[in-house]
Amino acid sequence: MALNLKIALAGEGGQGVQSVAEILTEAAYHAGYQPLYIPNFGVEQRGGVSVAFVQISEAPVSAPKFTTGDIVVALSHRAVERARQYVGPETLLVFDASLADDVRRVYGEGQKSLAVPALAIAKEGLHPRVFNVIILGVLVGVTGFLERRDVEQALERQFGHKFAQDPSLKELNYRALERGYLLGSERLEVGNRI
Amino acid sequence: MALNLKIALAGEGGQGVQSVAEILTEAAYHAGYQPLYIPNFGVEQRGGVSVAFVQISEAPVSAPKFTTGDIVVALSHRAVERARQYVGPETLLVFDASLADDVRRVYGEGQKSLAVPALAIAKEGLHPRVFNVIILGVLVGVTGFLERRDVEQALERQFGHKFAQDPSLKELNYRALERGYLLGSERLEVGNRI
Amino acid sequence: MSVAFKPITTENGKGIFHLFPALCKGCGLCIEKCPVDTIGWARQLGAFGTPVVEPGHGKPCIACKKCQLVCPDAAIWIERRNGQGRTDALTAAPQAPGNEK
Amino acid sequence: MSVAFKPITTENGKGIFHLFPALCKGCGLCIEKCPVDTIGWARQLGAFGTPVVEPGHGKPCIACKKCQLVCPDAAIWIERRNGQGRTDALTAAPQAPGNEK
Amino acid sequence: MAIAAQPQMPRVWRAESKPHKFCPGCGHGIVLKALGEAVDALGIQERTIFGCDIGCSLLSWDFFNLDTIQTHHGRTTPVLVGIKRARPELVVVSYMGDGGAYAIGAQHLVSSASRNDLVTIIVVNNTVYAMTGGQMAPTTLPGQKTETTPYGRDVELTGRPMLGPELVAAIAPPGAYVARGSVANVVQLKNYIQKGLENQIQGRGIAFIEALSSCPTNWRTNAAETWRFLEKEMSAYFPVGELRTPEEKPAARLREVPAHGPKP
Amino acid sequence: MAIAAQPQMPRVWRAESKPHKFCPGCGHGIVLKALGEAVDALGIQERTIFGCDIGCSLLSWDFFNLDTIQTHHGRTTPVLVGIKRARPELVVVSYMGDGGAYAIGAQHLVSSASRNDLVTIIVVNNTVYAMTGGQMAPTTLPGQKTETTPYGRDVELTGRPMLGPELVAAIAPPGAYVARGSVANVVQLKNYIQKGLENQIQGRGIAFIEALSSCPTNWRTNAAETWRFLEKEMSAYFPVGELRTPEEKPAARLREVPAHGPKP
Amino acid sequence: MATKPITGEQRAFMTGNEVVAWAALAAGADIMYGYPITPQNEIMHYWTRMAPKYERAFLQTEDEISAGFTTVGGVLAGKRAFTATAGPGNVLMQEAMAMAEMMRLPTVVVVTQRGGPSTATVIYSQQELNLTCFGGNGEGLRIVYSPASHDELFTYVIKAFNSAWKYRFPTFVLGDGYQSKMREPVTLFDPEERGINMEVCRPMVGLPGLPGEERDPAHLRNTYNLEDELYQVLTDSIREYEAMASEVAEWDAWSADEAEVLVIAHGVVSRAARAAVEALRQGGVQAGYFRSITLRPFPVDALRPLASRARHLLVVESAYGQLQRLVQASLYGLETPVSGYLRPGMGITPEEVARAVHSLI
Amino acid sequence: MATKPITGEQRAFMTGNEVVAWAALAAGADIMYGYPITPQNEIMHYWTRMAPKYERAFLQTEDEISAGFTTVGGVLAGKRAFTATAGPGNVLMQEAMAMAEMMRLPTVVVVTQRGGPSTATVIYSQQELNLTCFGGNGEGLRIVYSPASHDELFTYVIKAFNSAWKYRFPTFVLGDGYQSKMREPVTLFDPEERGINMEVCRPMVGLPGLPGEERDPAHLRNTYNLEDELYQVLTDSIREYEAMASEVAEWDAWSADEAEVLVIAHGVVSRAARAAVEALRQGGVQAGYFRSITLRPFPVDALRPLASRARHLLVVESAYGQLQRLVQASLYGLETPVSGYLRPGMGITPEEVARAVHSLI
Ligand SMILES: Cc1ncc(C[n+]2csc(CCOP(=O)(O)OP(=O)(O)O)c2C)c(N)n1
Ligand SMILES: Cc1ncc(C[n+]2csc(CCOP(=O)(O)OP(=O)(O)O)c2C)c(N)n1
Ligand code: SF4
Ligand code: SF4
Ligand code: SF4
Ligand code: SF4
Repeated sequence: MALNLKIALAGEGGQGVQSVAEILTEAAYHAGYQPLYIPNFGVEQRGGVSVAFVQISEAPVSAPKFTTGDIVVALSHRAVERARQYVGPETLLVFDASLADDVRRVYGEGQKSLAVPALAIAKEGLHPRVFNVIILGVLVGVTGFLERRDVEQALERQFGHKFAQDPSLKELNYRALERGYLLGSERLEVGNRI
Repeated sequence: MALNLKIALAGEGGQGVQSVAEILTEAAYHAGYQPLYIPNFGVEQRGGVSVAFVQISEAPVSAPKFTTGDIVVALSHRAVERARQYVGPETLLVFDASLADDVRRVYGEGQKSLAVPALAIAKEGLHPRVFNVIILGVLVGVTGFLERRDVEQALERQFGHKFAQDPSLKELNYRALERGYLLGSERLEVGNRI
Repeated sequence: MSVAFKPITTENGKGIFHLFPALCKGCGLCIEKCPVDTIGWARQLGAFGTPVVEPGHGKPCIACKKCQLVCPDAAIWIERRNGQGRTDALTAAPQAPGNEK
Repeated sequence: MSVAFKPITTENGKGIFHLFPALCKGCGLCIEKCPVDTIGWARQLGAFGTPVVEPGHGKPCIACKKCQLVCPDAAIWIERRNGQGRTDALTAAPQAPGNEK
Repeated sequence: MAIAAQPQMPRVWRAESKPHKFCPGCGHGIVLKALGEAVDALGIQERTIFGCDIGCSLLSWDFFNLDTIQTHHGRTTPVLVGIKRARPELVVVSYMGDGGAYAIGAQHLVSSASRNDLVTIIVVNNTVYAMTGGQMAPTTLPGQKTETTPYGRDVELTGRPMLGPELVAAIAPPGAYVARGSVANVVQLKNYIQKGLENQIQGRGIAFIEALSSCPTNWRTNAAETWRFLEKEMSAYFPVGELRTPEEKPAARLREVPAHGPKP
Repeated sequence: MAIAAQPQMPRVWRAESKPHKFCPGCGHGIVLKALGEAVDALGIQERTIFGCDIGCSLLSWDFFNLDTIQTHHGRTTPVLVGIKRARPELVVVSYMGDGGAYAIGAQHLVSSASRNDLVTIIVVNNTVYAMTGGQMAPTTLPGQKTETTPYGRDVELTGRPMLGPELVAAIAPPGAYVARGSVANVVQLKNYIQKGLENQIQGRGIAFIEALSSCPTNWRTNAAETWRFLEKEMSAYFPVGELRTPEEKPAARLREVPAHGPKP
Repeated sequence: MATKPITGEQRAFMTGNEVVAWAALAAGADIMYGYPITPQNEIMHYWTRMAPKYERAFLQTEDEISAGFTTVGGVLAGKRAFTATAGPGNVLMQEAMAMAEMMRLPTVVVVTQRGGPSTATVIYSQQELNLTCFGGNGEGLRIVYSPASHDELFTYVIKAFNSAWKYRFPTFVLGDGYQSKMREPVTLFDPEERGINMEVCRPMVGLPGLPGEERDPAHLRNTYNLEDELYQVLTDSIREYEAMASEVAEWDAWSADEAEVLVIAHGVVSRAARAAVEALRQGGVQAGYFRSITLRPFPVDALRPLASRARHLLVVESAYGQLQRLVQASLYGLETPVSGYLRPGMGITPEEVARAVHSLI
Repeated sequence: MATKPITGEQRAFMTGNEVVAWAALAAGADIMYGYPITPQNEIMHYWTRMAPKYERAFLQTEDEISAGFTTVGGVLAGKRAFTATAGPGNVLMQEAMAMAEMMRLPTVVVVTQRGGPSTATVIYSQQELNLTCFGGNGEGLRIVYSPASHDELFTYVIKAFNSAWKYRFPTFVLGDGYQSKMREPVTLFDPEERGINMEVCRPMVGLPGLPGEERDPAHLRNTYNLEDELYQVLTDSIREYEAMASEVAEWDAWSADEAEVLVIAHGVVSRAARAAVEALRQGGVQAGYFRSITLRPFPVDALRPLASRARHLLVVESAYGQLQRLVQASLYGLETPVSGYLRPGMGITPEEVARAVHSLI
């Protein structure tokens, strides 16, 4: 079956889930796919949970939002709850390892899931700012339909001007991506490698 | 057949056709009929021809305007033209005698009509202000369904406060009504005397 | 001007009083503004079937043109009888060159 | 008040600095307004998952309450350590009797 | 055929549509005479667009030999601003009553003033909603009886007459021209309007002219009472004169602030 | 259980809805603190109706222990005027942003001012349309970059910042209270708001208070830049202070004209 | 409240605008908010003359937007408040009516239709049907009465207040310029004496008790953050709307069963339709007449069986198919052919209707 | 005009709002007038960034009323002018659009529907169908395109300018918040290179020549004194509207003949409908798909035969029956039963549509 991937990402305003979605779909677009990405938006976004809906397919995507994701990413306490509605029996739930208790409470034990110690890695090994790039890497790894190069180019398009100013930033991002990718590719199962 | 009278009155702004319609329908209402009166109105009335649509019936009247009048009254050059659309083969056209040429030009010779020298009478015998009351009298006379008393009472209701201030005014109006009535009742033919 | 209006022309005092009955609506604004009270009601009927105005009721016209100025309908044109041309500006404002086109 | 907020209470200089992390959004407005620069970032995360503030960074607190005044979220309450009660008006405005209801 | 004496209408008046549609004694005719003279004086007939509001001003839709748009109640200024922004070479005149200007269209007036739109706005202040039959307008005088203040305008309940030019003068940037004239002084009124047109032509800013005007129909006045009400009652409340001219020094608060601010 | 120290919120604040929904560093929170204190001080909680506009002010719909109506963009003042006319014993507060007040709702502001409606209007001036993501507002400073002035506000094309209190002061009848405060001076702002509420309670007339306020989100400023923009840039353009107090002598042009006029 | 404006039954000969003012007085309306527009002006004229005598209030607003939103304020405050407008004013009024629809506010608006679109004419039309029934960015959760005579104008203005306050949907009386300006006989009455109980008007704000302590504060929302929240609110409103629909729907029919041509009309045009049908019947033509008194909710249950048994349907209206669209949408599934006699902005006489019927048979 | 904004075909991955801005640039739009509202804001943001580079103009107005009337001014001046709005802004925009309808002005408005009524949500809906097609006090003499993808958004924004200037009816592109905010691949192109000729925009005022001497002045009316005058004007407009209807109407259908269930949708929802129908077909269900690209004029001639041969019709929309009403009114006379899957303000997925279809068979 052709690739037809549905990913919902949920997090707090500052956690950068929309950037992850944007870079991921950008990369997929340049790799020849038909991605569709839509953020949630509302009058009270400032304080609310931010959700990104991503679909990547070989044919044009139909509806912009979906009921159940193939992958759902939850990056905060509130996001774990908010994302509940997009999680079905087949969904792979990706979450920050620090949220394990929340996940257990909300989803019980049976949920197919992947705990990623992204916060910890970001804080310790890297930098809190690239927390979301680790998640991006995880998604690239888990889905396996993109080359890392596609994603690096997308990162470049997005942050090129910043990288130019501060080359260490580039290196930091690439490392974060790599870390996430390795974590994710261990669980390659959702997408179909092309 | 029950009374079902359609009268259109057309004149210049200052000629008082709306007052005629108002007093006539007021009188008819108090005499137990079901009158309906509607003025034309528009954004450019100031300079335009003023038209009053009057219907008097024993049962409630249906549509507020009508296509063809039983009686059409035209009191100025422009009114003679403007009233054309309401005049059918059966219509009695009432007009001020001074407009005879206009009427002939617009309606030809065949139109059933009644020329009333109201302007002349008003100017000479009475007063220009009661020109329209003469016309009112003519209509009462021609239609024959109202007692003069009904109309006098309606006049009283309309102008009572003015009559009180200046009793000669009352007398003037009554005389005008009488003069018109006499002119009209000679041509009693349209309404049905009750 | 492709439309022509017929004046009633009356010489009075210092003025030639042109009144265009097809324009005069009989509002009487001019009567009130005439400093010499020369304007009054005429027998002739105007645009709305009401009497128009005419000079010759009070003192003779001094050709001040106040009536012409205030008439909302441009129904009055006052010419001076002193022989000056007919092209006085309506509102006595200086003519600008642009007007000549 | 049926809702209770847990404070982080720090005694510093002349003030007892109560900070309510559930209210603090980490905007930093208070930091800029502190005349003695005592306020700085803490490790604790607040309402929006960003660091809250704490005293003790610059000179000791003089209990001027400027930080309390400007905090848009009522996340700071400064008590004076001189033993005066806990009921100081927020904005140092005189209390009106109507408030006692 | 000898040409007889002809009415001395401004050239830009359209003789074919005269007598115009306004009532006997209506001040609109005088304001439009002043406007016509001003257009003649500036020689801008070919590039002037006239927009009339809904209100008695709508009756001027075929008044001039000018391209004319009869717009919508209160919306004449936006329509003309839309034209001006699209074709700055045109001269646009927005003509309306006080209801259109100060009530339903007040947001447009305020915004055009603060934007300093290049438009010449002429407001005919006759203290009533005339076209609709004489209701209270924003400009109705205290105590004045109208169809919706049948016992006289009660200032406690309905406030005071709106001061349009004062409002515009308070907020318009430097370069604005703001004046109040009256049909009782046609020469002055024409000068104000002409200055207002020049202000636009020279790109200096908004021009706003209020004209105190008569409405004998809704005032129910004869000629003498009409003049008295206009010259005594109205002028007492609404002072005639120029409120802002483009030459003046801009007020302190309107000065240019250096072009910075938060980064985008 | 010992009661720990609790936040010193105004009594009328609703603790259950805190932290409120405004962004970190948003001036709305400070203005609403000043308002809360003023309501507390006057003891009018039971009879105060709070109406918030659409704009970031809408986020205050559950802010207070006050009967509150989240209205429609620009229409808060009419809604509250409607309430006040129906039930004069209530105290009504109309709370909105500068876009709601000076752009889409300007006709209501102008009209309530000239009618001297008994309403207390608080306008949060943050120089942008904040809720919609930072477009130019009527109050955007010259040169300021916004989403619709990406190259900086060009005064030639878009005019100067709207001066709201100056506008209201120019036309409001005697009895009006008009002031401009700032979140940089909360005590003063609270006093202005309190006076504004008193003005309504005492039936003297309209009360209009503009509050200079911060929007770090759309300004994209950190705390230091936020204060600088507010206290330096904005205050330079928008002078803080009282513009009209009810005690002052009415201006000559606003004097009572004897209650006559044309007959009805 | 001061003395009653009407006691007993009072026959009168007056204009429709005067009837509306009297009806609002009789209904105990507390306050009118309004902005001048022809042909509704005289409603305000009469109201401002009479209101002070009966301790009612009036506010002239700066535009119809404000008239709508001040009316919203009046009903929020718990007062029987109303406004009146027409044409372009009705267009502007939709902004506030959308809010009333969203927040379930019992506003009452009298519309006196005039020619459209835009300024068009000040005279008459039935072109505001769609606007009044479905205006705004909502789903038409409104009650719309279309009276046909002065007697009905009086009755339905009173009823409008009651339906509004009972069901909490914005309610309209859809008149027209003819009805506004024409004089005809009417019987005015005091609703109580006729056994009509006026619904109690409960305030939505300014309730007794200290909010947050003695009671919950009223926190009335007009906007939601999530699609799902809005959907829930709308679903509840729609359910309540549909539940009350059959209770509220009203119609009138005459010799409508098995009609060769069933003439369908509303408002003042229905008078011509009825007169035409009567005349046709006298002339032996099997014509029938159906009239929708409520346009929202549309009396589909009453019309459907009649329409299904008719040979032809003829929709007659002074608009270009606005009623016809409603009829066709409501009767979808029937095969009875429909024609329209559509005269946007023009009055319609019985003779015209009769001719149109004849052309179908 | 300065350099062309687009040469050749350009593939891109962007939001719908950005697509609209590019489309307007590509179409040679001269000026945009606008007032901020979510979800259309970014159209203005992109336009204000790009316009100066291509010598186009922008005016931010004080409200949507002004945005509508300045757009009217722009087209009167002979410029390809447009605006964009949504929800409550669309409600206010109707005042100017009624004038455009009355005076036959080629305004172009991009609508990005959000939840209604009133402020409701800033997100998404299809609840502005009736408002956009029939808003104001007129007769819906408008052209309304409902695109479903970014490619179509681009195409129909360009087409909207051409239809407006060719037929002189106010023209709308009815998008929605989803289309505005979502990113998907799109191909941008220069219309000329595709053989699309942009209609010439002729000014209605400010023409060359001294008015009254060298030519007649343009005296454009928005109001008439007599019913008959208005009727004449409307009759002419209606005739011209109906004459162009079949030329302008557009639709899309897939496996729609003799469908067991014919799914009818418009806009972004039609994507879910089509996907569902494809899946159903694969699953052996005889489903069909019809989509109205123009909502005004409605492609009734295309739909009617398909609908008559279907066993069931299922209208799917993010509104409470606005499309369904249009469908039923247009198809009156058919007996094919109609159901609605109506979700006001909610997105609709293919799975939901498939379930709804299954529930019918
Ligand atoms: C939206 C709208 N509301 C109301 C009206 C009705 N209306 C027509 S003219 C007018 C008042 C005009 O008054 P003003 O602007 O002062 O002009 P005047 O007639 O006094 O010259 C009104 C309210 C309308 N045409 N459109
Ligand atoms: C009729 C209408 N037009 C536009 C909008 C979109 N809108 C919502 S908030 C807003 C601007 C708010 O700016 P402002 O009033 O200054 O308040 P702020 O958000 O800055 O506090 C706009 C334009 C709307 N909701 N309704
Ligand atoms: S001012 Fe003009 S219109 Fe009026 S009476 Fe005098 S001449 Fe006639
Ligand atoms: S001002 Fe308040 S919210 Fe902001 S950082 Fe300080 S304590 Fe926190
Ligand atoms: S009603 Fe008044 S303003 Fe209107 S045309 Fe007549 S006099 Fe002039
Ligand atoms: S966007 Fe600006 S005004 Fe709105 S809540 Fe955030 S900081 Fe406050």
